[in-house]
Amino acid sequence: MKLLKYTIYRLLQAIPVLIGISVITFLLANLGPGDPVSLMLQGQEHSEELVRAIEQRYGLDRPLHERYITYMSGLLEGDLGQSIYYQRPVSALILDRLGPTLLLVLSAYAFALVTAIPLGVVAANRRNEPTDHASRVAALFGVSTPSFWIGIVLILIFAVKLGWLPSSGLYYPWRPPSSYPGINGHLELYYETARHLLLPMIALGTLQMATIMRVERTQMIESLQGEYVKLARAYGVPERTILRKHAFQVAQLPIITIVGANLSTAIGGAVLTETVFNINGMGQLFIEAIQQNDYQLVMGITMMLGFLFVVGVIITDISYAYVDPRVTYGERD
Amino acid sequence: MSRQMSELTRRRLLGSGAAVSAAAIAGCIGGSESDGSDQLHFTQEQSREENFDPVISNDAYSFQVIQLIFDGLYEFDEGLELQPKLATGEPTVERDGTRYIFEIEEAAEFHNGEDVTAEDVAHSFTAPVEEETENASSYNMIESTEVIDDYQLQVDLGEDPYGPFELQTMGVTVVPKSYRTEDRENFNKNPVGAGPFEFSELQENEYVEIEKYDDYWGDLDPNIEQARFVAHDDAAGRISEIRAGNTDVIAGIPNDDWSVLENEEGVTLHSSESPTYMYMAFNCNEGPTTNPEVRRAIAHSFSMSDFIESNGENVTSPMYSPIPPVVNEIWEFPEDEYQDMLPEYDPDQAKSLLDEHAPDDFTPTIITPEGIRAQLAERIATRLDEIGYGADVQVLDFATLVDTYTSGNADDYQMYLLGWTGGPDPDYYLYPLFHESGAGTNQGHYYDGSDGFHEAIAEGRNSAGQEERYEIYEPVIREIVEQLPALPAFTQDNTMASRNHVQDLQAHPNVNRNPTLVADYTNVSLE
Amino acid sequence: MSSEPLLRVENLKTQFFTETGTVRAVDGISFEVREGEIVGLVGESGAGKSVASMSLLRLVENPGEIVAGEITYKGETIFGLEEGPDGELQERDDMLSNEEIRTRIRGNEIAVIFQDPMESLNPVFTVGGQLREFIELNRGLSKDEAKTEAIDMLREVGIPDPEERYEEYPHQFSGGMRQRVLIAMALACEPSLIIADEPTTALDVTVEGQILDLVDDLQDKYGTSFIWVTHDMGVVAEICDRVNVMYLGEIVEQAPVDELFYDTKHPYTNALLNSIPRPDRTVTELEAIEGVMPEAINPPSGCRFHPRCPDAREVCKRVHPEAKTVADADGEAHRAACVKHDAFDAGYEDSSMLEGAVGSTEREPESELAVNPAGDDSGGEGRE
Amino acid sequence: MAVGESQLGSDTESAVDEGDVEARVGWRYTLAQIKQDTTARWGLYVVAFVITVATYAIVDSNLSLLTFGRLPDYAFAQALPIFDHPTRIPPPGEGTQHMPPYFPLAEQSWNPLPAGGTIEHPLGTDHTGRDYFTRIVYGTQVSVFVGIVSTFIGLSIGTIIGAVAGYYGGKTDDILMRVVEMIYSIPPLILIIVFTVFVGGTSIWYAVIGVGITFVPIFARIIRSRVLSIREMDYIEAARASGVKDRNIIMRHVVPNSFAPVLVYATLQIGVTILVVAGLSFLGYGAQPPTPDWGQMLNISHGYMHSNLWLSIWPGLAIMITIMGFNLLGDGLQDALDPRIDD
Repeated sequence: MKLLKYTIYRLLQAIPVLIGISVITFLLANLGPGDPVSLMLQGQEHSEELVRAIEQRYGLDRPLHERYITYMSGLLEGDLGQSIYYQRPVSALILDRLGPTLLLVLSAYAFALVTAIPLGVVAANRRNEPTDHASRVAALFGVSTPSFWIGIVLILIFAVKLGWLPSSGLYYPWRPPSSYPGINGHLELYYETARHLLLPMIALGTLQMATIMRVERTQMIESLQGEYVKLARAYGVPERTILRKHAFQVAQLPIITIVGANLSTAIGGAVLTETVFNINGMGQLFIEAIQQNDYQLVMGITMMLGFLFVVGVIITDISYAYVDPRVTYGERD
Repeated sequence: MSRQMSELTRRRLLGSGAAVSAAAIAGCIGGSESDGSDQLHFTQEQSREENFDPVISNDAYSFQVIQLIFDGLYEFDEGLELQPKLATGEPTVERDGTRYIFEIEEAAEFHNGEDVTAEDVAHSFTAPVEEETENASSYNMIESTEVIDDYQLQVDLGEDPYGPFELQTMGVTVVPKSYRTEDRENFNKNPVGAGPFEFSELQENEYVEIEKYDDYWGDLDPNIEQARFVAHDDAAGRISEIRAGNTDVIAGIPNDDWSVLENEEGVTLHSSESPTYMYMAFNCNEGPTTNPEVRRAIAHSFSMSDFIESNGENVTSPMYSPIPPVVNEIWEFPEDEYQDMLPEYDPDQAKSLLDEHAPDDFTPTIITPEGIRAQLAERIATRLDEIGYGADVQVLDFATLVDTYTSGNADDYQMYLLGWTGGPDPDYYLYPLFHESGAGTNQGHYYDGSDGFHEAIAEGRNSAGQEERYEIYEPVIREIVEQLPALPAFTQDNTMASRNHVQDLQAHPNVNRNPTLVADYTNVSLE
Repeated sequence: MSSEPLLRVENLKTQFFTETGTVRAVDGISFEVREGEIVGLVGESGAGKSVASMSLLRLVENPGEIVAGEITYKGETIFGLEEGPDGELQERDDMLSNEEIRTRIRGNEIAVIFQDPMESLNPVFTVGGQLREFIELNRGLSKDEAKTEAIDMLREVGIPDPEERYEEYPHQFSGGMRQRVLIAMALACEPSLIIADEPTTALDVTVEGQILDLVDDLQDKYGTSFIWVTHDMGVVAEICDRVNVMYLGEIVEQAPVDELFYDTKHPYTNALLNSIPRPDRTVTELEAIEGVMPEAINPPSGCRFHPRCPDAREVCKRVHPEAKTVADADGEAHRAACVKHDAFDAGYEDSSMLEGAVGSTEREPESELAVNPAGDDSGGEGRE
Repeated sequence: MAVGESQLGSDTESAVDEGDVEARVGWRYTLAQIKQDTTARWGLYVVAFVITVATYAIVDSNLSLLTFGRLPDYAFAQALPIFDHPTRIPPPGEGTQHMPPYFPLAEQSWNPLPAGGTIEHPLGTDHTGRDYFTRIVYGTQVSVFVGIVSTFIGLSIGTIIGAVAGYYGGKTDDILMRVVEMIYSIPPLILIIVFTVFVGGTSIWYAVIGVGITFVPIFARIIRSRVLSIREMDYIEAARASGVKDRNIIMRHVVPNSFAPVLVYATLQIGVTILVVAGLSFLGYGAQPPTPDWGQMLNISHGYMHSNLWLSIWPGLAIMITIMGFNLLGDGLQDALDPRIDD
């Protein structure tokens, strides 16, 4: 109950932020020089009347604030407008493309967490030993290397040279297996999904992994120096338990914050990863929308990504509150 | 059927210069070589707009699917000439080329079991105009149609004949009228045609699947049971896919990757010249380039043939007039003469011409999309630089380029590099790109021409008979080559690469007809 | 003494090997703890009290190391070295292994109460859970038994509604309450010796009083021995039976508590005593100890206290005094390490007075900011 | 608390006192710390090297930074003197008298598949025959410039917002921090692309500003939290009581006191900026050709990844090393300035 109340409270708090995002994107999209109508009509003879007619159809002839109000009232009904380029509702387009992006981002995070946390713990525990140095160097490479470049190199090695993994695309595990040729049953589908996901996941997850690893290591070092660890040692708790339980749990708190805060970096990175791996997600949709000057779609995507970020932050906040008993719902900044 | 080419296919050529990638379709389909499935995986070079109603559709990549599901009244053969398909033979031409009477195959039927009738063909001709689709301009020369009986159709043009009618317009793709008009939206996403394949599944922006239609009315019996179309906008990504064996066929091979694939085991390359026209147009509206001597000087300043050899040898061919060589095979304009007329690489000549006719600090602005044309622009800039001038190359993204190149403003550009693809008729290259009506929309050179230049282009359009039109067009082309409102650059080839287990695949000059899975002259199969 | 003491420490040396040099945090101290008594370990921050007490559990953190000495607890060797065949010092065979120390000594034989009740409890686990874990571990009880025991113990240390509070988290407890939890933790493991490392420093005075009373009562009841580490002479007076005064890693005075207070033998102890407020003196008479305690990494020559000592003479710069018995108090030795006593015979009387800042009334304003690498209290900081 | 205790009992917190922090802020102290820390020292070397190369590129090309992004590429094709082409190979057909001021593009080198490793072209040439080594070197200029300038933009705006929000508190704080949160909620890459495409157009300047804006929230937050803690300090109270203007208090006392964490973050942020701009250019929205920007070079070389892999490897390595330098330096600074976490 408390949790529900807190969630609602946080969601309400997010409303002004979302409105702000809509204002920012609306202004950016409408103040710019790119004119969606002339782009649409490119290559056709366009009379003034035709331009007018189209402007009218999309409400482009009305003053900015009116258009904004219309847009926002539509938004309240879940209507993000109509994509000019695709001639489809923006919300439908986004729904189509949300899945792959979420799958990609979540798996990248899973990869990052699963690898970074043990590595960070080991590095902290073996501080200044070779293991520690090696993992720190690896983390340094991780935070310094562009994800798309990692992607290119991975494709060349694992897809082109070795032929082990596919170079692009994605299988969607939520589809019936029959929609893919040669796939019999869910197990095979999941296997194929995993094969397709592996390289983009690593490309996107490396930065997160390196970031998390660095934080994990620092936090573990700090946590291992904590008084409560001294106490546990003094009471004969085995080192292993201290590492895995006493020191570990406290050190995870900042990780949760990092995961939340880096979400927007990860979503941005997804744009690049989707491009390199030809994954048909929100990032690709965004690039198309930008290239076609489809401002309705751009706005919709930006709002959606902003919303996703806010939701992600709320989820991390809630998990923070769950893990850290000191946080009382609603009081944390 | 290639009506979509004149207008929006152009988008392909312009757009192909845009950033790393636009839309893309997920799913290289894994392990096709090993799974032994009888499905052909075809990776298209750009995303489809997912319009499969030929009346509406005007992108080449949706049409690559459409052409397999539908039959045309006539269809292009490998030499880009129309051959009867649903028509029984050549049309009867009456009224000085303004009336055509077609006879339709009685055996033909759509996948829903209905017969292909004159009514359907009439609808296919008139619907684009009636419904104001983006293909309307390809059929607006048709004034009326009259269904004589179920299998005879009369098509009346206006007062004037329409030159390209016989070479292009009558290659219309035939749709079932009643089924289509019942629910146009459904038809667009779930089309029914009379072709050798039927539509089986669409995942929008992802893949389209088609299946062999067992009860096809014609003689053709495709070896391919199923085909799936996916798109991958990024060329390097497509090459990765074919090299990794994740797909059976890819289209669109960049020049450098051609050599890579040549050395790749298990991959076969296919290429065909296509009716494309890449050119560098000069601003004849404002600035120094209004002077033909300046234009010639620039043409003298670099060697186009060297450029093609070094940067596009595998996937382009030289051209010497606005008429692509593959089109010229039908028309036989004196290409050799044009080639001689075009300024040769001669830096001294270029320099002296520029010294005489251009301002001292002449540094023209060249606007270009990314890719090989940007490379050409950079080459020209370098060469101009070597003779004491220079050029400001601006590689623009598609949207900006489109906004810029029609302004006619000397501050925006002196030259722009673009391309155009059309059909087997000179009209497609001359009318939109050189007629004054296209100024500010399709072209930005604003070339005035000699007396009668524009009239001739219009007259050529509204004349019937290839010989008569040849006489009209020849001086026009000659003037373009002489005065150089646009310098012909090269023609782009349609290229494909397939894994070796794909047999009998060949590239078609018309991008819409790739892949031709089954035709009189070929039948693709998987081993 | 007549019987073997509970704990005997002889010549214990613990050093920290840092990049800037070796810090002799504990430099040869000896003392013992007998059953049922409370032994004080007193000194300023950085004197080495905490390192010394942690050494008893072999819990010196890196880069610290016990380098010499012998620690015997109930006849077992917690630490001891012997000369190996190659002349190198090596651990004695009868020295308990790390595993033995952990399972047999820590918690169930010697328990610890730390200084900072705020930090000592793990913020993400319930108080009860932590208590139960330690009880389970050290007394071999089942989960349920341990829980019952934990709740009983919470009640014992005066925490109201122990059943409910068992489920609460440390941040829901006040400082005093948390300290009670730590005491409960120590007692619940039923050890023979509890090391209380400045357990009341972080508390305010009234709470401090309550806690001291509580410990007094519980000590009577359970008969547990205590090593009480503190810098507060007031606390010492209230609770300790015998006192060891430490200065820069050395024990400078060792005596029963009354003896120490009424017959102080070392100028440093004197200074410590002078710095506590007493009802019989006015505040103006309070004397702070002059100067800053030097760093243990580079201790002064001779008597380590001489730069701050009001009684220092020239000889103090040269002669380093080992603690010697200077008086006898009811059979207990009163030991001190100051050459002014006759037992040293170092020529103190003939030595000239020292010139310089020492003894002047000037105070260095930043004395508290002195960075002290031995990190007596701040061992957890791990500054290197 | 007993007075005696305040004398004797120095607890852990007093060690990290305000005076202490100030002692840790000065440049000399910082440099001394860097010299001691191996990590920081290496970071400093790399950064110094990269900046030297970038400066050299600026000086050498005699180009005003203001024309950024609009430079004809052959200006960048000019090789560094040591690698200059000794003899000019005349184009086929004709030798011209005019000696160009620019690096001549020999016909052989038009081949986009150079073997690389010749004296003239240590890394070969790119798809238009430009010396790749030269372009990598000049790319340093763009990356370092973009990294530093946009971080500076973010830092300046962020400092002002953070300082004002933290100092005044209340509604001002609320509103400013909400705005910051809005910016923060849009993924940076998305925001920058929307900004450059809709507002600016494809020029590196807009990318620089766009990147700067997206980093405002980070700095605003750091500064604000610093200000919140400093605001209550006695000397600030004193300054306020004696009638010093708010602006002066913020600029003279509050902001300088936030130096340490901001310096660390700014250094690390330069690395992030370079990463973001590389991504932006890779997508085609950052530096435009022919500007030799590493991300933009990767965009182009991506098309040649099958025919010439090395074209993709070099810019990637350059990006990696540069960012690594800033990261090492930032880490080192953190060690030096923040005593809490030490490695």
